[in-house]
Amino acid sequence: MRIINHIPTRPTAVLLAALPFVAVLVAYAIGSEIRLAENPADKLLPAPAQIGATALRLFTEGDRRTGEILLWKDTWASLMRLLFGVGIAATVSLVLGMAIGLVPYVRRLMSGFVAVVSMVPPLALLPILFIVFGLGEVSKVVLIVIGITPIMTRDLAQRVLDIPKEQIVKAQTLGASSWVIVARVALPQVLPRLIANIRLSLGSAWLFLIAAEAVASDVGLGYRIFLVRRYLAMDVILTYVLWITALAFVIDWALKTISRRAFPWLEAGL
Amino acid sequence: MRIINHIPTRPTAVLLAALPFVAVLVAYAIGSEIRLAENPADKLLPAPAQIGATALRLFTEGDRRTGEILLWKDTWASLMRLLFGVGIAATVSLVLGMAIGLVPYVRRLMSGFVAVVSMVPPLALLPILFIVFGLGEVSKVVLIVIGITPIMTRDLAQRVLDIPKEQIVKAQTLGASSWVIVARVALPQVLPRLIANIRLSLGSAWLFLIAAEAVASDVGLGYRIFLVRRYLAMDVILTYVLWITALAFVIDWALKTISRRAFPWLEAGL
Amino acid sequence: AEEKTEFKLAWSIYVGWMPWGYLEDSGIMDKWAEKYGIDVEIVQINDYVESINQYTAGQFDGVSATNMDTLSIPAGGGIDTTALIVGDYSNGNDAVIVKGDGGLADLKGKPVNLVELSVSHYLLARGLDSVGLSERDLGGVVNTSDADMIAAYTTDDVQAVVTWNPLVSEILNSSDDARAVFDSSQIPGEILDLMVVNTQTLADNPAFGKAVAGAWYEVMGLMADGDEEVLTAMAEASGTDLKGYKAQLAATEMFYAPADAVAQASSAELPTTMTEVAEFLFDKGILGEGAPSADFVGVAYPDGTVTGDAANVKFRFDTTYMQMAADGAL
Amino acid sequence: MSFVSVRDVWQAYDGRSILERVNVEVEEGEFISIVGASGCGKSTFLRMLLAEEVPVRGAISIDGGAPAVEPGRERGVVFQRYSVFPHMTVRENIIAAEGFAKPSGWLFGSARKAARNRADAMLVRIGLNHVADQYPASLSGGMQQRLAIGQALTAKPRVLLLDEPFGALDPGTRLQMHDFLTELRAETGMTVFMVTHDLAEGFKLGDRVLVFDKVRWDPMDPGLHGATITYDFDARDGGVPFQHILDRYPSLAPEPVGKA
Amino acid sequence: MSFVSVRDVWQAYDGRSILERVNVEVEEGEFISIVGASGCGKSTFLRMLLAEEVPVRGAISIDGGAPAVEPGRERGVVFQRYSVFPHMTVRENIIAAEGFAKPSGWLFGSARKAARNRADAMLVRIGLNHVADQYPASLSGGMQQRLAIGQALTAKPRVLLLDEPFGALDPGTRLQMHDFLTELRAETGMTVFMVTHDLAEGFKLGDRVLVFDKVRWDPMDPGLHGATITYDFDARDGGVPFQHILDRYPSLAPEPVGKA
Ligand SMILES: Nc1ncnc2c1ncn2[C@@H]1O[C@H](COP(=O)(O)OP(=O)(O)OP(=O)(O)O)[C@@H](O)[C@H]1O
Ligand SMILES: Nc1ncnc2c1ncn2[C@@H]1O[C@H](COP(=O)(O)OP(=O)(O)OP(=O)(O)O)[C@@H](O)[C@H]1O
Ligand SMILES: [Mg+2]
Ligand SMILES: [Mg+2]
Repeated sequence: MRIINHIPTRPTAVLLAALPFVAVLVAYAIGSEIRLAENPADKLLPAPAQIGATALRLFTEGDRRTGEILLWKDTWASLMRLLFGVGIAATVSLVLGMAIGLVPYVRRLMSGFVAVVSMVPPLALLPILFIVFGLGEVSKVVLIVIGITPIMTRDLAQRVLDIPKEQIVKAQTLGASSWVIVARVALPQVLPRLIANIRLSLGSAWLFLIAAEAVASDVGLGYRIFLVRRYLAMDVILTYVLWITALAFVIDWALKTISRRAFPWLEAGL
Repeated sequence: MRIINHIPTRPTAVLLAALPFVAVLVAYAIGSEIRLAENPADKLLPAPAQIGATALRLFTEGDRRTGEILLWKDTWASLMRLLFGVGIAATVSLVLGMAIGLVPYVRRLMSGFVAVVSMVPPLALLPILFIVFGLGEVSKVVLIVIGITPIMTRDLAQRVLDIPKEQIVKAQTLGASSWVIVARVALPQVLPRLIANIRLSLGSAWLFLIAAEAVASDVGLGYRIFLVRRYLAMDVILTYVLWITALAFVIDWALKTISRRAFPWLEAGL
Repeated sequence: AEEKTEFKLAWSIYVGWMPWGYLEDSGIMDKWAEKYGIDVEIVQINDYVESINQYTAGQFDGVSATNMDTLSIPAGGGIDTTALIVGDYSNGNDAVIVKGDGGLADLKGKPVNLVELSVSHYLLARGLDSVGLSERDLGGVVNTSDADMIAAYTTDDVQAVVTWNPLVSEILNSSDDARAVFDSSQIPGEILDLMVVNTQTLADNPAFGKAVAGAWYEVMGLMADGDEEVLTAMAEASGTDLKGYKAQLAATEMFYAPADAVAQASSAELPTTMTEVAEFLFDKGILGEGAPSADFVGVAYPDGTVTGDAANVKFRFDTTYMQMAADGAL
Repeated sequence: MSFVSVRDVWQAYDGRSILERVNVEVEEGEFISIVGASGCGKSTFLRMLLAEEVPVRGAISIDGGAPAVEPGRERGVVFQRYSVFPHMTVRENIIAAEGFAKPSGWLFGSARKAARNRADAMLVRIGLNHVADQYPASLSGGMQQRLAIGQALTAKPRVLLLDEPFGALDPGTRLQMHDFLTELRAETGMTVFMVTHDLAEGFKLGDRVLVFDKVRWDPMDPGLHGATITYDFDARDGGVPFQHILDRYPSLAPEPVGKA
Repeated sequence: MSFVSVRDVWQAYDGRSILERVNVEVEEGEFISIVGASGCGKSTFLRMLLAEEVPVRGAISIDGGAPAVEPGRERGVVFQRYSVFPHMTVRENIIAAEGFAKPSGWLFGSARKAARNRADAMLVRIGLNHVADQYPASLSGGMQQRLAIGQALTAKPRVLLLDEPFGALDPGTRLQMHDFLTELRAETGMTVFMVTHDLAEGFKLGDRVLVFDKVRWDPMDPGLHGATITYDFDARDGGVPFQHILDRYPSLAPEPVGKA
């Protein structure tokens, strides 16, 4: 029988799905064991038990000086920046994308520019961002916005252009003004794509967030990782990495669920 | 007449397309003028003429010590890293994506794992990467690979799954083995998507490249930007940024063209 | 004993460490290594912290680092480390810079931008001490990457920064209202720039120590003579010109003569400094979870005295090889 | 003065003529079928009737009005596909035909309630009341086209334009749609233009059948000349060719003579 | 022993029965039309004939062989859509039917040349020689289905399975396809199973027409029981119902009696 026709049974499938995670864990445990056997004070690959203890401490114990639990403070700060950055990027790209997709004048004006701008490496522009937006929260949010907006805009504009011409004409024959076509024909059909776009961009958004926090900050997940790197506290770094992964996963899942719930017509079919 | 029905004439269209670029240039020139009027030694926004002079020097004048033109050396080094990183990522994600899409056992084994791994922020893992892969070229390439492979793999696997089941069954009724289905049914249909994926991932790849070069390197576009950032030599930084933008644009355009040429069937239609 | 013939040193860009790059480029290192029948590779790493991390993880046999970072990262991480060469101490290279008028005492309630947990942080703590303040009295410290310090300084949010050269001279030169209110010349000998190597490796391979020391002091000789070609090469490698580099050197107390370095390593103040550094590190939680107290890591000095935990000596000042250079025995 | 008047209309894309010298006069309430070879310009002609495009020469006017420059409520349209809005339920699609004309695009309060009632009545009429809350994608092709027609009629257009409305349906459904359209027309007395590939359909439904074809033909360059209306059959008389072509199309005569 | 023998076949998904006790014997060269309500399991039955799925109970064998576990060259298939490979030209699609069976998936040298000639002959036969170098997307639906059939025949299957092969075509094309299929069958004498929605089509083309329906019906839970073959018409006799049901389906009788 062809390998593509072999289908695992339910229990096998569950086992298979767990396997790579177990393998990574075991590989890590062994690597850690070897290094710790050589140098018990080794910081690079702390024992899983130690990571567990550190994670517990980070999640529950307050800072020595202030009594605040840093991890939650960091999480809150980073999520806020992410929320604003992605929120603004989504809004801007939605407006721009719709305008480019629907209005020929705007299309001529912006589409070439957006295509070029989407190729600029945003990290290299950080110094200019700082000067223009200051060192505070604004510049971090702006870095995220600048980093992800152009690509989202391009994609959304394309999606608007993909709406069948027939629908736009039909709307006009029903007396729809440009604004009504935007609000009632294009927008609802592009929104699911916007969410898909946000899901795609979140990876880059995290990247820019971490980069921005590494440059100038006093709180945030990226800040903490870069700070503790200074004394190679890999137990803290790994806890934070796993935590960020979990957050990213939950956000992705939530967006997927929202999209499914909010746009039932996408799944309608004979 | 509705705004969406106004279509610019050809000359207007060209003018419109140029407008934003001109606007940015003018805005920069004014900003630069103002800052330089205040402080002639200001480095943040060098006069356009100075950027031009710097660019000319960077592109043509050799290093005093070695006689080599650093910009070309940097470009070559960075492009090689990019090429290897993206090349490896493309190969790995193609193989993995096809396996996940076609072989149920592999799908069970890897799809959950890849979904989780694609959420890990790769920048946070930099220290570990450097230790495992050393500080040479390998770790830079690996960062790019780790950064972009999971998302590409997910997308390619989805594309393979999107190939109508009918085609796979039909191939089997023509006597195709699993291998033949891979090579002659799935691969040719996924290749265009692979190129689209590479185009999408190149932005992140540049990001990771610049980040990796900033940590450990002695040549490369990202390294040079990092080096002169300390002195706020914006004329050099801007030249490099524009150069990277141009390179990215050309690569993107080349990939688009290759895709159009290589897959004529994609554009076939009634 | 594990003898080997290939060694790797890591260094990062900083005034006092530029000779390491020159050693590699000029072939002087190869020459000395050949003399002792070994091979030494000197690798530049842009990110200073990363270079120490890599050394700590065992990727390198030695790394250029300050006394403070050596204590916190490799020594704190259980890697027994020896200061093979004491290259210089910062004598004004690190500074607290404020915008406009006002002194150190006026920092009260203001935010300060610096690379947290670095020698800048230590310098700030020492400075605040001197005027009876502590970090708590500030409006907070904001971790700011050294690469972006200059850009950061030009923004309105920033009122004070602590940083090192070339950034210090860059900021002081480019902005009229920038004033250094405290610098490392006021705490001479506390911020030492070292080449530290793995103690075990050094013990097993004395040739390694000899070759590195020999090569280093050959270049020191050239620099002491003001060899313009050498200095220009270093200047360009650090991204500045000869004039700029000389200005930075002026704020650096280079130990061109090995005897001076030996004297610094053997000085009576060193144990006091190291104790203070250890306390600073402990206070910031940098010594890690396993550190029950500030003297958890022992530091050994050339005369055999130890500060901190004598049972856990992980950081040693060893003048053997510098002394050999001083004696012309290499 | 006839209801719809097409006078000496030319259309060209990128310098290539597609339609040439098209003239036709249509009375109110007539059902005009349009047939012709694939690519001859039937849809182009419909797009001009719709005012989606303006002809390069000549003019089209409805009821003596000025030529329109863009589509509006007086011209309804149903295409072969994509004529309904996939993100609205069946009922919302009908209500949209009233709401879209409002500045906000929405109806509120009692206006909405009234529109909803009218929509439900329309749904009964087009036989879709049982699927009022479903999305178009879950309807069959025939139901979607019925919805599209119902939606177009809700806007009460003066002319209804159909571009191969049944081209994607299978034959049984197609016959049902013919009956449906015939009934609707009997009720409303609407002026209809319908493009079709199916001659039989054209004759069955239409009062007149217009045939588009090229009169001039350059063997060296088949794309050089455009098509025009070459026949105008009276389908009410069982398809006997219309004998008064010159009366109606003075432009085809050597000496053009106007006729209002 | 008949050529294709389906014995007491059951199929269920997620515990819900779709097909129950399906029995049918087919002689070599027969053309079997399969009709039934939408969703009653016609495609499921075809998938089992194809060995794309194995029944939960019972067995299907061809020419007395062991039941197959996966599709292979002895069973050809044409679906309503997606039956040809969009990335290959028309000619390559035909050649693929020979090349795919090779270990590498490709034919080389003289074997390729020979296959190319045979492919061109097949293209003439299915009337697609003039578009040999085009991609399927640029063909009309009918041409695509002809290509799909030609491709399936090139592999010389023992049984040809068609799942609503003409479902997406318009009526004129459909009639042409009927003639095409009838001709091809006369030439090859192939055993064919064809699922169709169109009763007339089933009777026109088939030697026998199998009707799938539910015999048991639970009003509380319409999805509880599966369908089976409820009628087996002999379409050669002009559609007179086949009278010997019990002879052929012993499982429907109170006392099962085998018949080879
Ligand atoms: N916007 C356009 N730009 C350039 N050429 C066009 C455009 N629209 C249509 N054409 C060309 O005009 C000709 C007529 O097109 P049209 O769609 O009107 O034909 P049709 O009679 O409706 O054909 P079919 O029966 O296939 O629908 C075609 O050759 C087509 O390629
Ligand atoms: N793989 C599957 N898993 C679960 N249910 C299935 C699967 N395949 C088919 N079904 C269900 O089995 C039933 C029969 O499906 P099948 O496609 O065989 O019907 P059909 O007679 O071909 O219908 P149609 O005329 O619409 O093509 C349907 O209710 C369908 O939802
Ligand atoms: Mg048309
Ligand atoms: Mg079916």
